[in-house]
Amino acid sequence: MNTLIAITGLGIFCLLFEILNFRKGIIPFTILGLLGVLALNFYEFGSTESYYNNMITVSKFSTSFSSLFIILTIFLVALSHNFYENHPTKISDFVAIKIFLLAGGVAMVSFGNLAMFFLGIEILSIALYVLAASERLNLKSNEAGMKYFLMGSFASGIILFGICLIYGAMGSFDVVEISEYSLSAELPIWFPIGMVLVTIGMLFKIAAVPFHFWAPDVYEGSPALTTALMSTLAKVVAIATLFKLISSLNFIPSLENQDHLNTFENIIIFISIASMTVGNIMALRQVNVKRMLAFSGISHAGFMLMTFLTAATSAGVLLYYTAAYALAGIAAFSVILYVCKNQNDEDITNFHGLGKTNPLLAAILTASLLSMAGIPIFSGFFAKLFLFNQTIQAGHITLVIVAVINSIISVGYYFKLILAMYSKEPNQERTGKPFLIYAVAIVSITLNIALGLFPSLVLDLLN
Amino acid sequence: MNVSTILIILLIGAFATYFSGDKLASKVALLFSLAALGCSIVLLNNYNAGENISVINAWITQPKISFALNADGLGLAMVLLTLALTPIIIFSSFGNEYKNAKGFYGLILFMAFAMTGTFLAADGLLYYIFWELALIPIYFIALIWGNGDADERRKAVVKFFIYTLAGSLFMLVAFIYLSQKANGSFLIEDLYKVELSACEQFWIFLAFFLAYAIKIPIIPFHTWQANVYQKAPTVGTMLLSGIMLKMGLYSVIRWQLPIAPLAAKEYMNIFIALGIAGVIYGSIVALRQKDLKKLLAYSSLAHVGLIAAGSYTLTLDGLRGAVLQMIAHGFVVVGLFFAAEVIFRRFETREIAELGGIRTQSPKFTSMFLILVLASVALPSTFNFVGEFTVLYSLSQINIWFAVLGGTTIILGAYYMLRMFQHVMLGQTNSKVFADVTLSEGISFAVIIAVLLFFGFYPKPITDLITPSLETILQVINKN
Amino acid sequence: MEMDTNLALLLVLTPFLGFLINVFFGKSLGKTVSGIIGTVAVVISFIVTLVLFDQITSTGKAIEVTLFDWIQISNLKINLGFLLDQLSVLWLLFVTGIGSLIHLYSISYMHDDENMHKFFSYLNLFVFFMITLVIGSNLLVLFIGWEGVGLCSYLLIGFWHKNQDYNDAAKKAFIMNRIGDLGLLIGMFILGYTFKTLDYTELKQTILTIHYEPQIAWNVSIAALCLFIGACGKSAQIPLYTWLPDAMAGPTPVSALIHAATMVTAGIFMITRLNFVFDLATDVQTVIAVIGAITSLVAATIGLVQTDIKKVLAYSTVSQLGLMFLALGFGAYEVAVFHVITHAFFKACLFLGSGSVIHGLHGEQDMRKMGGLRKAMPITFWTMLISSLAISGVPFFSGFFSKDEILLTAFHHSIPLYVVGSVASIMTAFYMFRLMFLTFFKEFRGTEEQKHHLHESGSLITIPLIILAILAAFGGLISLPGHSWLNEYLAPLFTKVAGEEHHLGATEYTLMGVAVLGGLLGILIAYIKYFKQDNVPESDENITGLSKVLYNKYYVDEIYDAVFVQPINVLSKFFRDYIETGLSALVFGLGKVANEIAFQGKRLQSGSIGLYLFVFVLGMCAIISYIFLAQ
Amino acid sequence: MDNILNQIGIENYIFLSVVLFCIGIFGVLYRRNAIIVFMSIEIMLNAVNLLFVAFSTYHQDAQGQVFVFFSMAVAAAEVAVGLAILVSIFRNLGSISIDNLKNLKG
Repeated sequence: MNTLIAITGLGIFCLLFEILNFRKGIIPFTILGLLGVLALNFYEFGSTESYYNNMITVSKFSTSFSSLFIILTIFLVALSHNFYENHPTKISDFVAIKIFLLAGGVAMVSFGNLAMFFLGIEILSIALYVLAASERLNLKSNEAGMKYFLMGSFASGIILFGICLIYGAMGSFDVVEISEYSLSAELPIWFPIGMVLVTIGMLFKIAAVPFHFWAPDVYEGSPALTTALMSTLAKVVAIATLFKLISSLNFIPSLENQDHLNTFENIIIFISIASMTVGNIMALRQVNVKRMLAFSGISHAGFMLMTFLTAATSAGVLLYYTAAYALAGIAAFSVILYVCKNQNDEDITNFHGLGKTNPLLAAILTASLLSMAGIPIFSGFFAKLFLFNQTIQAGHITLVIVAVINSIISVGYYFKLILAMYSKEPNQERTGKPFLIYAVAIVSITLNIALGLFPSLVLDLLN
Repeated sequence: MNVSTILIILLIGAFATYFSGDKLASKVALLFSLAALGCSIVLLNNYNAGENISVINAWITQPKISFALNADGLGLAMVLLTLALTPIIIFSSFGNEYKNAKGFYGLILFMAFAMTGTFLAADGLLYYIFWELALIPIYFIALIWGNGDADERRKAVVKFFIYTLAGSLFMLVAFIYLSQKANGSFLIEDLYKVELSACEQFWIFLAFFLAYAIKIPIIPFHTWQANVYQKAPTVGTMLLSGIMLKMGLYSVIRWQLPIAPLAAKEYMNIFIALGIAGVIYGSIVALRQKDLKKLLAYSSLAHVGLIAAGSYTLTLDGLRGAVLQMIAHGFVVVGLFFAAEVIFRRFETREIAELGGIRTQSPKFTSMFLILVLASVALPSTFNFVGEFTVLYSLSQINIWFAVLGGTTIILGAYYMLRMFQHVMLGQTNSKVFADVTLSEGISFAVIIAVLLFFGFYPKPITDLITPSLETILQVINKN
Repeated sequence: MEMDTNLALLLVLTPFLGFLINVFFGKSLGKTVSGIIGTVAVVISFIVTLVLFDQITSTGKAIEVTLFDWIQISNLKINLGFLLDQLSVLWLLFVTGIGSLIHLYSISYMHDDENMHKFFSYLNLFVFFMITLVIGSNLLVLFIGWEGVGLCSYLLIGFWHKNQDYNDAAKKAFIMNRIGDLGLLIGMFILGYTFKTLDYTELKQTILTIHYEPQIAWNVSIAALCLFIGACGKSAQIPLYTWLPDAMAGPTPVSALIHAATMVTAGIFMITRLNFVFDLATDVQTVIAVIGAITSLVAATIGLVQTDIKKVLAYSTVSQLGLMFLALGFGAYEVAVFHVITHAFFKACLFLGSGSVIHGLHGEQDMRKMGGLRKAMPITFWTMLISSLAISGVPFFSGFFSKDEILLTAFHHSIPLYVVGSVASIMTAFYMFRLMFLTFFKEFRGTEEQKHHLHESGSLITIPLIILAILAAFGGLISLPGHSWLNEYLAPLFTKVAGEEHHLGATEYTLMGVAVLGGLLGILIAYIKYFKQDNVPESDENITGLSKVLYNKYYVDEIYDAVFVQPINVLSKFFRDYIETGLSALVFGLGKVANEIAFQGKRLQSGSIGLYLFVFVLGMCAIISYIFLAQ
Repeated sequence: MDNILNQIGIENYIFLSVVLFCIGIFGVLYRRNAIIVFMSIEIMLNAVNLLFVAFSTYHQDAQGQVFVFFSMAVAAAEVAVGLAILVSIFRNLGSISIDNLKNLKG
């Protein structure tokens, strides 16, 4: 709870700084502030209490996920320093928006009441609309913003309708109450319908097939930093929230009473298979790196969905997977930001010969790609391992085999980038070694590998 | 002191090499590889003295994954092979100039690290991790320092990587499935204990087989081999053919057979037949190769086919012969590829048609090359004969026709190797000048040849080293 | 015991030492020195052999030496050891003995060759392996030697390695031997898992004591057959004989030592060594006899028309070996051994003689360009004449006794084979004297320039000739009909009563007479054809009819090439160009398919919001209807 | 109050709002003018609001009505952002038809 308040406060401070004309200090201050918030969050860890008659409930789940969000935001803020250095007037707004977005995210994972949940989503989404369209004069950015906005608000409508039906069925927005009712014998049909609608809305947010179409376009159009934010923070928030929603509202058990469970499980299985397959195959032919990562993100969403099949036990796995994925993503994007700083697009040709000009960055990007591809010692591998382990325990071996085949396909496009970096001649000289970018890249990939070496650290948080 | 020391030395060595800069890199690498070799020999003594040099530490609690390195005779033999070949390989590369040498030699040591780990790992997942790790350095070595047309190379290397990865991922699934059965443990002894139904065993055996058949390679999964061997720098080819193939063969003995014995027994004949088909097919394809390295690639396809057939016999002789042959083949193939490299250094070509008439110019090189050729066709009194004889003998016990068909390697092998030798070395004096071997080249050859001849007459040390562990594995196989 | 070990090691290692010295220091030592070193090395082992021979004859006990375990196989242990008994020592005697002579001969013969030190190192290596082959205490040690001599013959046939034809000949020899070796290996395997040992003495024990099920008997026959295939490879029997004539590409001393006197007899040695095995496989023995007879006849017929002096000798060698196998086939091992020895004497002498001739003519080998050398090189002439008489079976020369023994044995077992053998030996007499007349009588048919240089070879060449000629003349004494020293000496080797002594009765004498007459007949024909009418064989193009077929060796090489070699090459090309590319295309194909799908998918991602939302709604409806309406 | 509900029956409210919602959806799907698409979305949201109110009366519970305020506020904010984006698009493109937004594809 305090975390949430602190974050919001921080956001307001950012705006104030602008007014006080104290731009220089914004980034360092925010980073420090966020570190403070992180500490606060750790302090809250383990305590499970609820505030404002259950508007917000703090639990292990929420705190651990929020700390992940905060860490990601720290990285993103750090990156924004030299991303916005061309138009410094906006920097406070963008940083502030990111902070508020974080607030929305934290609200989403720690909601105790569907109203809070809805508000969280909206805060997040609106912030994202703004960020997506933030390059006013760039048509691509506008188009991205527009697309995201239209489809996003459409999805919000669906979610809202779902919430409404749930309310209608239960007569309450309170998660605890709903979960209690939901176990009672006969439920109005509206409840499951509502749940399904909300789920669909969230599936849109995490860009799962067939609700994924917006992702590639928006990722490609929006400014690189925003893309980074979407593909790491936003995605993680959405998947975590959906997970919490489904598990905390006892949705699956409630369906069980009306023997709809298998059908719902089948839906999840189908969607996850579809997402990973479509994502991976579509990524094969992409030349724009951001677009490629968008599709890879879709496929990862498919992987993450596999945790829903064992919702009771797999919170830790989900946390681990998201952390691994997001950290790799941050590392990758920091390199992309560096490479494509002054390019008008993120075409793969920009990466030619990076291995010769900036061996370190090339190594980091390679590492993050290997992590996403699930090659050992990078945490991506362990994430997949634990995921498969869980899923096989639940007895979905065919799903795992499909997933395996998919991760083979994925190697195909991840290595396209690696090949470009190492086996092509550099077509431009790259100057300057922006400290923050290097720092972020190194730290995030180090964290990634550290997670790989000591998985238990994260894995056992939620068990 | 336990086996993890070797790994630490190699890992440190990899980084030290990288940071020592291009000038020193090769020397440092050689130094560390020798250090590792020395360390392993010391450990071998301790092991023979009955000291326990294995390691087991808990690593991940849920699922139970432990950092377990088990050094038994078999593992140590393979480790020794690796660590004996690595210095030779590094030393043999002194004749070449590599750009960005620090990365090159660093990767070599890292690969040695990974492969050593694979041979030592006693935990399914640790083993898998090392297995995959070994793939990355060779990928970059072949990609960056390889030769030939860049696009061709890219295609070949990526195919190789994805292909092998594809195989091993199914192995991963199999491991996870097994660990479920072994209530969450990946430790090898727990996996050995798992009771599986015939059907489960069949699928798990198949999953393993896919991984190993691609790595070894057994036909028809060998298509990556020849191209990668040709495109990779000779050092990479040596690492691949000398050691990495052996990872697959070793794994068959260590993991596949004991874990799925019923399936192994049930389908024995099929897999032996596959191996032998590889022998004949490889030999025949080798006959008409234009490129020296490709020819050697196919020859090694034939040899490993025989080794694989030997290990699938599930007899002590078969396994023992397979291991002996692995070691022998490791040395001889490294020697042969080095010979190819020596020729390439002087003539800038590996096209057999463009060679010939070298013998008159360089008697020393010719003699060494000839000895290696003869070793590879398993002339008695070379190490390879010991291995090949044992394997063929074990095959003859399963079914005499296996021995007859597998034995054709004696004839076909002689055919293509001598044909190659004739066209590469003999004939009218070559117009181009061929300087005889330099000292450093000579040393590499001499070491390899010495090993081959010594163990050719006195294989007892190795046999005594590996036999006990092979017997224990056989007990596991025949437990039910 | 210790003493024996040292002796054995000395025996084996001296030639090896000579080899090493010549390999590493030969060039610097200079030709003569390296030659002397090579020769001395062999002479030493010859002396050692004499010592051992004396020991054996006095004690009559075999000497067994075990060095160490070599290969461990679960149910049979193979150690590196030596067995010095009557047979091996006897073999050693002529291997090292003739070996020394030929080394001596080579010092002069090879003196003009730049790589003389290599030549001697190879020769020494050969002797080393040959000794190993002979004194090995089990089949696998024999196999070391067996393949080792093969290797040396490869090296020596291809000694003049600039000429790819010679290299081809060498390769051919090695590979054909390898085919035999595979047979030998398989034979070993079968023996191994039937009797759990490969050691001669143990094997003999087991076989004599073991109780026979049909299975074992069957195994033994198969094993015997496989071993015989091995023997065919080494001893150039049908169908694996074609490498021997080509092997004449090597320097003449090599032909004399390896391809006449010693290596090619390894097959006979092995079979004699394992007589107890072959005695159990009577049907295989029949096969051996038949093959031997056919080989001797075929080779002899080919020999009739050859014009290259060494080729003639080569085919005569093949045919003589055939006769030996004929004897082996009848289980008359001692007879075969006897012929091996005498044959070693006179054939070595003949080869060396021809070598001397070729030397005198600066490398001319075609008999049509020779003639009248009698005056120019008398010693060569006389020695070769003696040997020819010996090989033609003229009474009281060594060949007479040994060949006669064989024919007698054949007569006692099967008349047809006896006839074949006799015909072969008549032909032998004919072509040998054809060779003599063409080479040494009438006028010289070579160039003036050659005629000018004609001269007798140096003493280093003639001395060995003389010695060998003497042996060729009187070698027969070791096994005279009636009381044969050889048979008594070899008796302990054989399980059954050493070849039933032919009590010399009327039949025997008539047979002898027939044989002698046959020999003389052959000589007579040659005399009429090439002395009285002094025909000279036509030049290659206008050879016609049967003789053309013979001249081209029944086109066997061509047939083999068409039936075995070409198909394999075609297959190889096919695999390389189609199967390989096909397989890799298959693998790449998967990737291509995925790419194609991706390409289609990109079309779907058209960028129109309407479409996206449409799919969105569609998906939503699908899900809802699936969950709630599908019931 | 409740007798009205009783007379009409909650189902009818639900049907009504579902119908409205679908109208909204179809509007979003078929209209090409961005402004009208916005309006259709608004229709969807308001349909939901209607239903909220109906439910809250049905349950005799104020939460629903409170929620409506939330959603209205949010919707307003959303539309504000949307219009802003639309304006900048109009500046760059000179049209507000969403059919022109097809540069990002593939």
